[in-house]
Amino acid sequence: MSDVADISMPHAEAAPRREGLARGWFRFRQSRLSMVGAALTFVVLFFAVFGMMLAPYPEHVAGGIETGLRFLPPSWAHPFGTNELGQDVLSLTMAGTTVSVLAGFGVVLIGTLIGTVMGGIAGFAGGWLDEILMRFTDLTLTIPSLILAMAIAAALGPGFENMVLAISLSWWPGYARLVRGEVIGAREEVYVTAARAIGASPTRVLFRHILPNCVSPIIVKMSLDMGFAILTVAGLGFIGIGVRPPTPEWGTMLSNARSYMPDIWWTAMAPGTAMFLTVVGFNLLGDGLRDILDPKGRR
Amino acid sequence: MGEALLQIDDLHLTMSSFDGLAHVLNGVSLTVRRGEIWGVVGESGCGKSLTGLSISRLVQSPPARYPAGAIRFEGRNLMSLSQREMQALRGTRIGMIFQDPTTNLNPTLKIGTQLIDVALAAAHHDSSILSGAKGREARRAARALAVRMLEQVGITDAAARLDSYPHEFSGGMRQRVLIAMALIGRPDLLIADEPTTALDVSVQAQILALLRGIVADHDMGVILITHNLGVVAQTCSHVAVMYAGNVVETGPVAQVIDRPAHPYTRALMAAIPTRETRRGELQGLAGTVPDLIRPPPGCRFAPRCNRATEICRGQFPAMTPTAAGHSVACYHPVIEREVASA
Amino acid sequence: MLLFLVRRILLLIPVIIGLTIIMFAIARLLPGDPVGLAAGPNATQVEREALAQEFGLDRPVWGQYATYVTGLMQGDLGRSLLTRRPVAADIASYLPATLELVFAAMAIAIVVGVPLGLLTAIWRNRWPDYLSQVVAIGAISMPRFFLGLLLQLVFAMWLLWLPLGGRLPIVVMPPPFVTGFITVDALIAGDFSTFVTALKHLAMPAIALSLSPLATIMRMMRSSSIEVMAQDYVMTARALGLPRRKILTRAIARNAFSATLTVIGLYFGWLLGGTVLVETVFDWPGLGLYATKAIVSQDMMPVIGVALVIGLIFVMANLLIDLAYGLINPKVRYA
Amino acid sequence: MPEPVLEIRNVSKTYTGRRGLFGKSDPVDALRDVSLTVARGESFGLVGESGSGKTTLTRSILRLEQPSSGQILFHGNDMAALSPRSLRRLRARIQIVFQDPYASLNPRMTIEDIVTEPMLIHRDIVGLDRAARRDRAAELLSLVGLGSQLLRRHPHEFSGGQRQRIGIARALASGPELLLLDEPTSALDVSVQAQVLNLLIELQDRLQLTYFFISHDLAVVRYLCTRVALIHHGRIIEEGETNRIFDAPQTEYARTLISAAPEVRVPA
Repeated sequence: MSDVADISMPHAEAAPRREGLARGWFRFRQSRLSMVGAALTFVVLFFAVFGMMLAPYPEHVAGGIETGLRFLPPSWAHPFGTNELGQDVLSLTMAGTTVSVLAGFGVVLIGTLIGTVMGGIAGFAGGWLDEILMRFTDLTLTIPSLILAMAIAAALGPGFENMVLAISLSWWPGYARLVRGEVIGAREEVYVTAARAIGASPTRVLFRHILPNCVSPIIVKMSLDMGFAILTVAGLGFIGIGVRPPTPEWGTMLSNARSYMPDIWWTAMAPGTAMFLTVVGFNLLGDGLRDILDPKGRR
Repeated sequence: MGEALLQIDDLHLTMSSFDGLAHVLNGVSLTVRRGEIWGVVGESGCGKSLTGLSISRLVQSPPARYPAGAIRFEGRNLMSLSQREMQALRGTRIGMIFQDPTTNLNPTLKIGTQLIDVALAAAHHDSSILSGAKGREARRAARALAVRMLEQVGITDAAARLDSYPHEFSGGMRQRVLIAMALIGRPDLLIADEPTTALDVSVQAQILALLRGIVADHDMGVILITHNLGVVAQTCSHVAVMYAGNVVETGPVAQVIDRPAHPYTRALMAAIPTRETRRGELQGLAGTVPDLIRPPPGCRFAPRCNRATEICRGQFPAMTPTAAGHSVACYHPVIEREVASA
Repeated sequence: MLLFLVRRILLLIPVIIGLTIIMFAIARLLPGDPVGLAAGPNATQVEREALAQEFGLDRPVWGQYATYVTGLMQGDLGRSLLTRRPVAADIASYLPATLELVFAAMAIAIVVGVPLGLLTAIWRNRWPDYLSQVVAIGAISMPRFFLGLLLQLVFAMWLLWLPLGGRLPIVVMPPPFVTGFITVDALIAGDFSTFVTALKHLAMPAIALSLSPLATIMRMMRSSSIEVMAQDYVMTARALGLPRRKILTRAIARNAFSATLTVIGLYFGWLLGGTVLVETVFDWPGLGLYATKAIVSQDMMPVIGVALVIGLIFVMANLLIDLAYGLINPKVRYA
Repeated sequence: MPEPVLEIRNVSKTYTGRRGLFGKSDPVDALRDVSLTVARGESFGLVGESGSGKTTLTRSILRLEQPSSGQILFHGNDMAALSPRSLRRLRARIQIVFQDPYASLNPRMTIEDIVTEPMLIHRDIVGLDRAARRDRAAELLSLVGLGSQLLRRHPHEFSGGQRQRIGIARALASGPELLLLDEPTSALDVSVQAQVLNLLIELQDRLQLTYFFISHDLAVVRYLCTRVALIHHGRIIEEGETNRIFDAPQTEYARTLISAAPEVRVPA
């Protein structure tokens, strides 16, 4: 079947394949879904930065209450109606983007950092250190992550930072396992043996030869995880552990809306849909990135 | 000489890719008769494997397309058959063996199951394979046939080995199982794509001897695809040399290897070190294989050929006979006397 | 095989110890005032101290841990500050509800997801495939609690087809306890109307919970089927004239499913812990709801107990998956 | 006989059975009492089929693995007895070219990075600053028949044959005297193989290199090597002058191996 492999590069000796950014971008653009994901992500990031400023009722975002305007159904003035405090749901939802996106970024970044350090050391060192670190990782994985995050968040007390920290502490094992697997895979690569044969120091081997070749799957996992991190943040808010009012947050908004169902159903629609679209955006983007950066990990 | 078993006529194949349309096969012609073992040789990317897969119509299309050409099997044009009709030919009339014996067997199924599946599928189209047995009877007959086939390819204790999984066999043994699988439906044409490339030399010799014996016993036609001229010399009766999607020289092995007429064939042979080659005197072939998306006009070998002239860069040379059964696609073939003095 | 099982079961011991240490560390080393919350805002200093003493919270952490582990060996998971009941008894009454929900969701996910994944792999790059890919991404991205709310709104509040929440209406007597799964127990008792009622209660939470694993299993099955279709042995099977259906069942379904199995195992554990939100939305009296109430009041013994039980079930589930994997894949052997 | 560069004395390597979760695997004897001597300036060929222990021996010479028993001497010094510092210095003098030209170059590095890395690691020996290293890399590239304008490129832009030349340039960068050639041409097409073999011969003549050439291809070994050893199941079966082994093999294994190898008679 040797020539089948050659189909992709029928001119193996002549003009070796150009696998550059241009080609990746071309493939990314080919996939309409990836483009939708990129567009959605862009919109979400836009609202994360400017949502508070663009909100039609900034005073509501700041915590202002207008009891006279309680539970107004959707109208031109309030496209998604008003809530039990008379606040404009659209404004709160727009402003809520910031907390969700920041928390999502925070969780994924901290999780990646801890996970990469743990997995990198475990995979590179091997032996008993690997054994200890991975046992600990597996142990953390057996604890249901949402309950772990809830317990930590509850113990640390309310607040944005505590919530992000709590979720991150239940988030890193996935990265540790991914990075360890990648490092072990890369460690067996011939070019790593070549570097060792030259006499490269272990640090050089790790930072120059192994880690740079593990970056793609990590980036892909980060973009896929963003959506789930945002969902977890909202989940904590929904249960009532998380950011305290008046800071607008989608999960808390949904939780409040639930108390007035089914008659006042519209207060749930904007935050729920925003959450859904945000996660869809990050997932589509992640899928697209995976297809171009890490075709092996396609599952 | 009997009727042609397989006749490939001017087969063209293109592949679309990111970089453009690659002209992978550029008018391949080949005729195989019963009892002949054709070696198809060439370097990677020359289109030899795609030629083999095209005969079984196993090239995925798209991206592949066949703009022109015919493949006639006992007179029927395979290019016009439906997938269903084609499937009826596979295994029963045309058998195939691939390069890597470790990946070509299903790791989760017993050897016996895999052999029996193929036998039953073949019996579906040609009931004589299991002497017309039906239902449970057919399964039993297929099992017995599987044992006989394994014995024929030299696996001892065949009945017991039917219940083994592929990973319990060595590479050479697995290739024997695959040969048994390819032959269990009694095909008339066997296409073997680099069947020994993944094996050690000593095992390679055994497998090639096995193939030769089987062809003699069954009066089949064989296409042996390889990059190794030594394997061709050892095994084949005829050879077709391919370069960049073209057959450039065909003929009986003795003829072609003793008196290679195409400059590429000669270069290929000169690149292999032999007993007589002195240190530092091996002749490499300068230049690179052409880009099949933008192939050079005329003869595709011309840019690397030291005999090329203006005419070579104009139009592709047609196959011209030089001796009995020996043809070459070259405007300036090397004639016998020159070879002798080279 | 037996040796393998024994070794794997022995490995549970360090898992239990590790789990309790981690949970204990969170419960006792992080700031928080569980006693204050349990005693109420009006409690005096003396009352608080009495409560702390009753629950051993005045002692050093390692001493509390030692007591806990000693109790654990006798099946005692401690007492809840809030309900003042033994945690083990609480968990025993809530666990079946959660398991029933998870099993139902998993069953939906596997029964629908696996064949759908295989079909979309066969239809690759045609419109049914594209459509189901888009739907799958949507299903994975849908917040379970929002979906739950939407389902409630449509089916329970507008259409009035299904009940809003809970396992059974208060007026219906639950069937005699056998498995703890009300649907199963009702069937055992031969009480068909209770079975239907229970099933109606189960439907929405199970669907809300199943959507994301369903989509994941489908995507996994699809991609591993596609991967297997590109294997050399599938090419050989085609080249030797095996009918398409046979190739699918023999080569693809079998090899692709073994990859999907691992995902199913992981998801099972994930679902056990992930029921929290769905249980909250549907007032499903399960472990998640129990844990949530405990967490909000920083009542840590139930939380440790729940984490321990779920962790152990997760490990056991993965052990079963490994065994199943070995049955499908002859190369994995047990010494 | 000229002074020996590399002496392998009674080296054995046993991989102990690994006790994993899924049970225990049997111990494997990868090398059994292997003794070989490679003299300065010669091309020594080691021939074996897959699983014969070729790779383990190479890795042991490079000290990527420790032999279970026996000694490997480089210029008379036992490599196991060297301090980490001296071992690192020694690595500059023994270099390797790998079989797979696609896997042996780090895809994230430029050709310049790849070729200058050995000089950077051994800058205390090589003694070149950044600019000088780049000049030397360009020099090495032209030495192996590639243009120095390719320094900024990445490995994926090159064909198999070109990559193998880059691999050779990297191996030469630290100024080694002994090159381990681990099947350097078996992943290449014959016409490219011929180019690389000729390059190796040219380099040996110019730089007075010693070659330890590992291959399963008898024809290639006979072309390149002056002395040959046959290895089978971790044991040296036969050793001697190339012509002697090919013309009058002493052992049954050598005879089967030589007779099994297909050969093309070049038209005389």
